[in-house]
Amino acid sequence: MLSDQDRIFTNLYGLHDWRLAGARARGDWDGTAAILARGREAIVEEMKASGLRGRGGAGFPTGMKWSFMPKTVGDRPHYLVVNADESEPGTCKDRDIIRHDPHKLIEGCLVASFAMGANACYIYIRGEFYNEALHLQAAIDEAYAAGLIGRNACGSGFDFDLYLHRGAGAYICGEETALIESLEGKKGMPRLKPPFPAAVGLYGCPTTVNNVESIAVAPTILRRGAAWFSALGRPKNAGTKLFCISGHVNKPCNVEEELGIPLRELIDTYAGGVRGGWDNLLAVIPGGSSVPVLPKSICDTVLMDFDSLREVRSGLGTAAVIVMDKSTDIIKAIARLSQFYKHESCGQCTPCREGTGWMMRVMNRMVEGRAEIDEIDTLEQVTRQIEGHTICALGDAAAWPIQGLIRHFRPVVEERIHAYKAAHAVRMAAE
Amino acid sequence: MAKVTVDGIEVEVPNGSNVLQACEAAGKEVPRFCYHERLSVAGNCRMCLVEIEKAPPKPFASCAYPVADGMVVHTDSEMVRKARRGVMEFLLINHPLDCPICDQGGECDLQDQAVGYGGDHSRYAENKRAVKDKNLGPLVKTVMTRCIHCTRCIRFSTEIAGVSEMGATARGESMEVGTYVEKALTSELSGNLIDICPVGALTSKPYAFVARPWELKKTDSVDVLDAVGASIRVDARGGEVLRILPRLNEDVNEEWLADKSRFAVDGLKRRRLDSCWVRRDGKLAPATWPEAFAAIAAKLAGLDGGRIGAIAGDLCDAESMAALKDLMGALGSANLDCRQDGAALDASRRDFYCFNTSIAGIEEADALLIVGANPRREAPLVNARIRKRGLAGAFPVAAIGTPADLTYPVTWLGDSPAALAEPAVRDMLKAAKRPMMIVGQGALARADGAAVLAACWALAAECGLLGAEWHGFNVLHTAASRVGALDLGFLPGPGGRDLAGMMGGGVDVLWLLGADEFDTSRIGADTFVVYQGHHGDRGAARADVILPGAAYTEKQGTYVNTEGRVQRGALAVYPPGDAREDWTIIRAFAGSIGKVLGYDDLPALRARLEQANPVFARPDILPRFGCGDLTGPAGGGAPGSAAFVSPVANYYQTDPISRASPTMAECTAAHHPAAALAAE
Amino acid sequence: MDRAARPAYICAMDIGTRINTWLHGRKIGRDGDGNTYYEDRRSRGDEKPRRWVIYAGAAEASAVPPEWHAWLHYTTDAPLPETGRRAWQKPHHANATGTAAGYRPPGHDYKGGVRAHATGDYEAWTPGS
Amino acid sequence: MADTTPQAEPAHFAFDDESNAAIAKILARYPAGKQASAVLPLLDLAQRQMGRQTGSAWVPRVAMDEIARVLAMAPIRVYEVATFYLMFNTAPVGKFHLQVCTTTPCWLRGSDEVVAACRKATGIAGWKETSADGLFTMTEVECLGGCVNAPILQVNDDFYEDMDGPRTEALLAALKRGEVPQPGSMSGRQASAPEGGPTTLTSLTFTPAE
Repeated sequence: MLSDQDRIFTNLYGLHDWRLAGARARGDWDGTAAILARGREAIVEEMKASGLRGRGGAGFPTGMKWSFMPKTVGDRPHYLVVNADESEPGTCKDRDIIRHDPHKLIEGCLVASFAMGANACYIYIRGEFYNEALHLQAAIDEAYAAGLIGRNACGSGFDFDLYLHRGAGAYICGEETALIESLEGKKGMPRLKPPFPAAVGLYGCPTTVNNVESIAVAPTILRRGAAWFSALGRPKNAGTKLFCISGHVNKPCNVEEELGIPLRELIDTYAGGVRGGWDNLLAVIPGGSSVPVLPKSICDTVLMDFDSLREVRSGLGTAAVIVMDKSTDIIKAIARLSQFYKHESCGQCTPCREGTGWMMRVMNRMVEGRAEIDEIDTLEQVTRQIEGHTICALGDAAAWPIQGLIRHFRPVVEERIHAYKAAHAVRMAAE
Repeated sequence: MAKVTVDGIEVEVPNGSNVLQACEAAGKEVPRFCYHERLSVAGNCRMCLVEIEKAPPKPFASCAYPVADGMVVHTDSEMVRKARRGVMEFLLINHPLDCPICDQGGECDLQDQAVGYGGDHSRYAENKRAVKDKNLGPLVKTVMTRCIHCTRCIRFSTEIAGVSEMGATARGESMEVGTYVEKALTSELSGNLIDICPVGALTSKPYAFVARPWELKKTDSVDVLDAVGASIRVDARGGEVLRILPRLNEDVNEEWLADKSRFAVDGLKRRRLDSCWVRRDGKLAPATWPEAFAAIAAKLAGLDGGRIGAIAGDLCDAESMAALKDLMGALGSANLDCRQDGAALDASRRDFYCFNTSIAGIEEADALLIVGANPRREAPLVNARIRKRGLAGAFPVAAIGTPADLTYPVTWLGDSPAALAEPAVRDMLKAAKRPMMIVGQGALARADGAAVLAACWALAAECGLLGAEWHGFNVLHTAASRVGALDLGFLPGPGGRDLAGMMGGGVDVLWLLGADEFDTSRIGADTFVVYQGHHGDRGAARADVILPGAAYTEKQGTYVNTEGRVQRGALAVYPPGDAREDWTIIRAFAGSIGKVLGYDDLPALRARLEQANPVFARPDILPRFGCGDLTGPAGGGAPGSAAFVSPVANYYQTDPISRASPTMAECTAAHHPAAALAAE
Repeated sequence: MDRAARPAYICAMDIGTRINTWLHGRKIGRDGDGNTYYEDRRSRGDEKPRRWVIYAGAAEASAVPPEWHAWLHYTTDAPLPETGRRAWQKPHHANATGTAAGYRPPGHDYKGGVRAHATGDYEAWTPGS
Repeated sequence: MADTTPQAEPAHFAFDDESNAAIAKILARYPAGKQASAVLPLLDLAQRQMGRQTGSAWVPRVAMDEIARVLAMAPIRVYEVATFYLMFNTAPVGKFHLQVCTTTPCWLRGSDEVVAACRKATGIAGWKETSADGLFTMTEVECLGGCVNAPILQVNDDFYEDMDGPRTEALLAALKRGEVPQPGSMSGRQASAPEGGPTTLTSLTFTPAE
């Protein structure tokens, strides 16, 4: 179990003051100027050495992402955009950072922007987080007033402006290029890549989009050193991570733990165990709705990190653990996710726009069992036709939960179909 | 240049091209819906997927993927075929299978590509989506259930037409393409939406359920409803012209066509002159050709040539004008005019009255001054070129005239000739390397027109518009026949009268060759008027003898567009009833009164045209030239102070054909309610 | 040309069919026009018994009336009764196209009369309109 | 979808002083010439102003046209944005906009009961409908991002967490009485900490620097 001293988000539950004074007491804004004094290169190298992988779902090394930005600022300004459009079902970690530890994020924005030569940073927060946005804005105002950001931030000679931009209810805006489009005042429709945002991003300028958690941990990593951070977790899966444990557990909660913690330990230690005991576990979605579901047999042993979950053909995603006990109608749980993706598809490209609706309708029939056995294969093929054929990853995200369902729970689906047929055969005979 | 191997064929394409272009260069067909060469890349249909070696093992949208040197592309691998089949299945699940009642049937990208790349059956068992149709005005019909959301129409209206009126509202499966608020599209290029729509979502409203593409006889021709001379294809069935489509011509219209040129086609079937008429006892009575000729001959008998005049209209072909000029010459008359609007055009040198920069040349210019023109209404395709150049950046446009929305940013410097003296004008033009000026008929068709023309030329000479390699002085015409007529010298000869001089009894016999655009009440009450033309319009109403001629789709005519480009129209259908090709009428009449014109067939007449002006020897080719001689046109007086007014008040009704067209009348009612009311 | 005028028996295929019919056929019935219908006499295992028709007159597939057409194409097991027809059911005729009985528009060379003037594709101008 | 019912659509919309002050602040956030970025904040502002003025927080088309004018955008671009994002109501809503999350994490924890309780207390049958008294509009929303506190009922801007049937009914009854209960967890737990108090971060104490 991770010791409290190694936890980065020390005010995760909001037990302490979230304002500047409280944040300073917890060590934030301590020696920020000194960190900046190390220079751009050194900060990026330190981040690379820490082994921090992006906390938004894809797990791309953060330091490397920062290094993609042009080394010198040309006639186009650089931008950092922080993705606080936390909408992945099961995920609610950024919300706690924003409302309880906003200064960690603000300090991270300053450090990261400095490391990328960006004099302006936008935090794109999802519109539903209205009260959270108020907290964050108040914290930004405090930081401006204290001279921590703004002109000559922290006395470093670096000018830095931080702006908050509220979204308005679109999951797709969590995709980095859709987020940029949305920030530019357009519909949140993902852009074609290449060009990547590091070349052509916000307002056509070099831009890096990072998750809230990735940015918020940066100052602590730089203060305590890459060695400290990389010593936590497992090789290539370094550091601590906020886990969101929801669903059929006795005590759903957010908790910060080392990467690589066994799933069972995570649930049992922090979330009070599965409702009705471990043996009552049916399945777990280990990383937010976009990753395939895992049956109990895999959950027994799997470790919670990027590579271990990839090995079992799922993913860490946002580390949002959705637990389902044996009372769950697994088909309905996945069908509800299909509805989610159908609702959130931006409608730009064909496979996702048409495919998500198709999958939802077939899934809704499968919930009842009103389908044919070979439709399971058709459904599987449809998911393959979407996966990898779309502009952004939402198509893949919509396909994977269903693939996971068919991979691990095909007998359940078949049984449902047989049951429906049996019930209706009787009725037909009776008529 | 980048070397790319497509299915084993090595091609070199410029850096910055996309993979799809490389595939085209290799002669490989890549199916696509959203990609269009002239629009921005959307990459949303996902049909153009190809496999790229040494890239992640998934298909890539070739339209959006830049080429790299040494790239190896497969357009026909198993993965690609499967991916395309998958995308096609998705496109079809919510597409109605109503091809039998769809006007796009037979020329539908979705149909063709479904056959070429789709599967053989659908696995989709759910209900299909239905979308409410939108009303986009009298030209474009919508069946939005068929929409595949390629967004070509949105990009066209935003980028090419310059009117941001189309959009996609809502999201995901519920995304709908339309205008959100019900309104008619305000673009003069809206008909092109029909062409670029790859499915039957946007089709032609007037042409709805009229014909199938395979029933039509296609004839390549030239448009005459404005002076741009767009390349068109005339689609006819039997004796009826059913529709007109643009034809690719990079130098003139690219692949677009203005709405009037496309939709005025139903005017060709109404108010047609299909037999001769002779006025007897104050009333027009049907007559035979010999009777009509006899009536004219009787009037001409013994008349002095100076008492005879001829006016050529705006839609005339060069052949008929040459024949008429020769007839007048044979009759001893020098009273000729083609300038119905009285424009002060100086025909002494060709570059005084042509669009010398050329339409394609607009893209090379780097500053533009518009004087007394509204290109959006007078020549929508020229306007589209200007907008295209503007989008490329660094292209200041200033204008003198009545401020209007030209779809690109314009600095309005004033509305009268006085603004030519504004320092801002000189500053802008002098700062540019290749500045150009467009002088419209609104600046020339006025009492001080000659002075304005001279002042514009002087300004051009002063500001470096007239270089040895670059000719930036341009006259924008509104009449398709005008430049041809000027090239032929259809102007008052020595001692001849011009149009004004022929009015009010200036001549005793006046031959109107399709001339309808002047006030016929100015003709003297005793003047004997011969009207030769194809539509019963103002001229026919005043005529004493009517000779039925052929419209532009019914004859082989030569037209010279505003650039001075000589183009040949073709006969798509025969003229109705007793109507004949115009030059043959004049030739026959000359024969009937014993005058010899010197040609009996079209080649001989065309040889005569070449003899009159060598430019007629080179159809379709427009040599670019600089300006060798800075001497300006003859001026005369100082420009007045009246504001410039565009000659085209209502874009949709400018000539006998469009005035006869019910579709154009509907457009007038939709866009110019006042004009429509006045017409009734 | 009138097909009915052609002597049926000179057709070689018809002779072969008649021999085959004599050897294997079992007569099922005859329609109102005299066309005779046959089925295989012996069973052909799992396959459906072949059914065929000997035309009274020239071989003209459209001469088979709907009642027998259904049977001939295995839509029904037995031919439909030709009696009890509804009032709106017209008597069956073979397709007459290409025969003297075929439709010819007025003005056709074989029909005589005057061909309707092709009008309506344009509207002429008249003074005062 | 497109047009709203004509009687609901106001003839005119103008930003009031409060909104105009906010617009000036918002526009300052974006680089010169990129004022289109402000379209989301301005739509939100217009919706809040409508809520203030009429009690129904929605964006009529005239407001979209006004925003297009202020930001020098084509109106269709504003319509596109307003219809794309779920939080903009293009039709009038009740005073309390009940946004029930029914996505899987909330559904696992009993969002069906919350929905049933909402229906019972308000008499609303379907989604996007407004109750007869005009107080409530009920909308099904996707994940609200508070999954460890599921199920969540968002009322206007506030999240009410750890809901169940009886708590929902009590909440709606309070709203009807004109009270606005304190948002947050209805079970009384500390934010996202486990029920019964935090099990981590308990060994830390912080004292303000000075």
